[in-house]
Amino acid sequence: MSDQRYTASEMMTIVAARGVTNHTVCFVGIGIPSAAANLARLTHAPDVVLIYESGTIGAKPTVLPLSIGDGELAETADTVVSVPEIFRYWLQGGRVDVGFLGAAQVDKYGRLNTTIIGGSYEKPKVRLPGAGGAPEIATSAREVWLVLKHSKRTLVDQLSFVTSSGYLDRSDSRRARGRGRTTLVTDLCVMRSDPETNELVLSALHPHVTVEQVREHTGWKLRVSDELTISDPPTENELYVLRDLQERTLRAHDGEAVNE
Amino acid sequence: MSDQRYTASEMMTIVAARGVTNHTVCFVGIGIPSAAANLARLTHAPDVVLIYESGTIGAKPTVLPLSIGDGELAETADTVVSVPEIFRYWLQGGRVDVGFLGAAQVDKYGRLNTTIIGGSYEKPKVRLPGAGGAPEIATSAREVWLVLKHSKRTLVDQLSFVTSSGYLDRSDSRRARGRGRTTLVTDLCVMRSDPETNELVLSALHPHVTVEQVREHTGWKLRVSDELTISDPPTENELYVLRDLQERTLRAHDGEAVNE
Amino acid sequence: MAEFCNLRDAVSALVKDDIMIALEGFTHLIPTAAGQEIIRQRRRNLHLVRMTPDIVYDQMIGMGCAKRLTFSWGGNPGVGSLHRFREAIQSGFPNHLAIEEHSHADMAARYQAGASGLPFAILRGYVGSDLPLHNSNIRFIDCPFTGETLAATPALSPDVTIIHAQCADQRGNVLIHGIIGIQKEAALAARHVIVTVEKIVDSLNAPVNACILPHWVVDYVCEVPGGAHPSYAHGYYERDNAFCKRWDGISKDRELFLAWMERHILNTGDFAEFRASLEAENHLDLSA
Amino acid sequence: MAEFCNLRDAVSALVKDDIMIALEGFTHLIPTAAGQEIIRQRRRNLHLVRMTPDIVYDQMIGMGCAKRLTFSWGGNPGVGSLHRFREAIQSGFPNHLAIEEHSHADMAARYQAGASGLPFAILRGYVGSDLPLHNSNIRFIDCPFTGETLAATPALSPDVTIIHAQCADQRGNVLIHGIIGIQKEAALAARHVIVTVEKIVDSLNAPVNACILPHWVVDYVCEVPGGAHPSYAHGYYERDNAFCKRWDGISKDRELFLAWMERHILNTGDFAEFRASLEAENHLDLSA
Repeated sequence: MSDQRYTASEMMTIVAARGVTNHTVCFVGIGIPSAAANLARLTHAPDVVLIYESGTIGAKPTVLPLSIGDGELAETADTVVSVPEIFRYWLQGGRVDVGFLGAAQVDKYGRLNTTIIGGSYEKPKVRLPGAGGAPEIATSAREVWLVLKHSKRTLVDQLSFVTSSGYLDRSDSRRARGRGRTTLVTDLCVMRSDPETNELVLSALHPHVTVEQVREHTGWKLRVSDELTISDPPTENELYVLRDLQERTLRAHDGEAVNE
Repeated sequence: MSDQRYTASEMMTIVAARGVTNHTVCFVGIGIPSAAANLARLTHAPDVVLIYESGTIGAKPTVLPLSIGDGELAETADTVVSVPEIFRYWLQGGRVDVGFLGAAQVDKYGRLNTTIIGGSYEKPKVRLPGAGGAPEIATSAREVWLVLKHSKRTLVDQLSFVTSSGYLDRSDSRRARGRGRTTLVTDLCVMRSDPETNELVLSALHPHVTVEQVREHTGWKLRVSDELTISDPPTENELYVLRDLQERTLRAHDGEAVNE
Repeated sequence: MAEFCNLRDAVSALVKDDIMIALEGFTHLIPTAAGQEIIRQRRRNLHLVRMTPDIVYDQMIGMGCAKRLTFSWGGNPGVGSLHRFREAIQSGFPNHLAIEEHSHADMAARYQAGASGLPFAILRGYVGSDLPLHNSNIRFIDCPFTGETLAATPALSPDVTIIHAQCADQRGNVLIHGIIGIQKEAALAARHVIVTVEKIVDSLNAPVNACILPHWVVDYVCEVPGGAHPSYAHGYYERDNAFCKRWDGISKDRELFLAWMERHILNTGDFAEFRASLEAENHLDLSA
Repeated sequence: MAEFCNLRDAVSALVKDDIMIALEGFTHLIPTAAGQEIIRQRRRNLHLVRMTPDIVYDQMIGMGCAKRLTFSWGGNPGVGSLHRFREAIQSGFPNHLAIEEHSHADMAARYQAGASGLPFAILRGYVGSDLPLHNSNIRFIDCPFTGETLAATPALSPDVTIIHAQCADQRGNVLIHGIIGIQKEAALAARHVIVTVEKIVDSLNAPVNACILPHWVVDYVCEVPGGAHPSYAHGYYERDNAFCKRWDGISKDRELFLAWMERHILNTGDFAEFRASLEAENHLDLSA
């Protein structure tokens, strides 16, 4: 990437933020998803509703939370409900427009692995944290947005384990709710799922990134959209607001580190 | 009844109140059950926990509520939860010792009818309010106490409709929770269910009442306990506290009537 | 997104003939004003849903708004029977009223299932009861772990739910407190939601875990002070027990009922006029 | 009926080897002091249950208290992996740890079923996931009304649940506020309940619809100020993010971990001594 004004990681967060439409309801995972959703809230989508699985509805944190249940989320929320309520009435109830997630591995259908890497389920090489809220976010949110760093280790042909899917591919008789459209934002590009095949298709490159570069870092044989576009670089305002948010966050959490 | 110190209705309420043990958890219906439970709380059972189906837990009303959801109940409760929560976590959760109910009709097993009198379900002669909370109180409370005025129209051989039962008499395979012991308090006597047959057996007469009188006003062939006793007449304190409560209640609710 | 408007416009926008509609409130915060506005707009063939139908449903049934009633306890709390409800079932006046009857625990579970996006709910219910014999919406299901048989009932998802609450803020976030009943679940189970409130305030000043409906699950917020009368609004006014008793007399007689409804509801333009009309009658009664 | 006592006595009365025990808290109000007391009392073969096992479960697992873990997400929030948890699963150190893994929505539903006296819960869960292949406690059931297939999971009913709350009154009524998580359900699902609190107060002064555990569902109330450290207690103290980061280093190495646990937990008598021991170490570090 030759434009030195911003990092690839900033571009990833900013492009993900742009996907957040004002007035939508987002169920937000911690980390980059949370940064992107809050960046959207602080720029073009002031009325986005952020829900964290700790039960905070309408959270408007001034600094990014380190955990899904930071006090900052409760203090700035419109209301705080119990964990069973957030999953039943709000997520499963069909009130979430966008589920905003990260993962250790994703495959070409946007299925997620957050369980193990290598070995068997019983004796894994690396044990990951597990499912959390993702298996049900994948089915109950109208759309899924995934944000993760692009590499052959993260965008893989074969997941070590399918933790979260949402696709009704096991049995025709099961008429449960299926997964909506998926968008994957990485530090190189944007992929959108084909509504027919559910396959993630390269739909937009970040500035100065080539299709070849993306292919090189993708674990599966990548399809490229006929209408491939190039995303706009970050605006001054996007960069300013994101950096300001991240600095505020660092200051707040480092402040505590100094006390320790 | 020859003792003019008290009415039969007062005796009924007082005997029902005596059945309430301190520290037990009572799920209370409106009317005489509520009067009895609160009389117990104001006399020998100060730590009884009263739950009303409106969601009030630990209500300590200073006047008797006219409805299951009077503001007085909320204001004096330890906490007020939602209606689904009261039925799921508190009643069905198995936390209720005694369900305290009234009914239009009761049969010799203590099953209740609050649905119709006469005619068919589709075209009843008299339509009653319906089930309310009783079908599940009958199964989930450890014991059921029924309070109603004694007559052949209320203690019947054949219910017009079985609204609430709780007995696992339909199918052996169903291993759902069954009904606990039943006590029926009327203005003539006390009946307790036989743990073997579930049949209500005359176990105590109010003072000056004869077995014959009870039989005369009971719609089924009445069994009499071998250990039939006679209940103690109301003490001065019981009568004083009950009348005081009822006067306070009348004053409070009449006060509003005057404003209208 | 919540819109603010008057109750007439909200009802006229969402309450159409033939829909399934729940006006919920558990002895507290009963949306009486909204029910009366539906009567004024002469809606017909409604499938009325409510755990505890009381005076306002008696009025709607008696005025012929309902073709069907799903409920668990119908009465005038602290007073006795609902005469219009009884007459509709016993004699089909003013029209045949189909009924679907559940227990409270079941109705609460059905609203929860609706709010939870589930097709059904389970409960330990109806053991030995005749109700399942008359209601095909009460079925039984076996636990896949223990083999126990439990009652199963379908989710309730009204086309419209109307509730009354203490207040809403300028964005339309709604606060309910005191006896909160089934209102949150009834609202979340519905496709559309109208909330009447005592007051629109600058800030709810709500405790962090209060019962709140966020503005984005509400279609219309209408300020209708006193809109729960004769029930009460915790923190605003008490229940009008005397009116509840008077209703017994008014509703017992068909003609008296119809005349009363004509005078106080059909001939008034909104809830404020209804209250004034009642007041005027009371003064006449007192001076007579 | 709630009894007041110190944490040592409460744990010793209720926490026995081989039981199923849940120490719940969802990033907020985590009952760390109670978990450390269990380590001090050298309990073994526990079936640990928690939606979000974090540092205190890492400590319990690393010290060999657990034979089984039922969970939905195991990590050090905001930091990364739990090294003792990982090593137990990956290498069986200090002992083999059987795991039973669900999703958050499922675990929450399991606690709700436990609190509700139901044998199982249903949810729209696990569509297309491999988890049901490895967990016979995730099954599927058909809706008796729509025919839809839904996930079913068995109720969770721990022998003992321990939670940490802000305060209790003189009777033992407990108030939880802020992020209330799954604590109420976990407590109501259990046969026995221990609550550690920041403070015992004269009156809870709780809002009418607050999250309250009445004294009669609680076995023991123990005042343990700071007992949720390094997590936070809304209204009392913030989370110690620096400690959470430090834990990554301490727990990465078996020997370092064991030495740290020996020094700060096994060699201290209670939570106050543990905190003092940590403080002393910090001062040494700072002056070094």
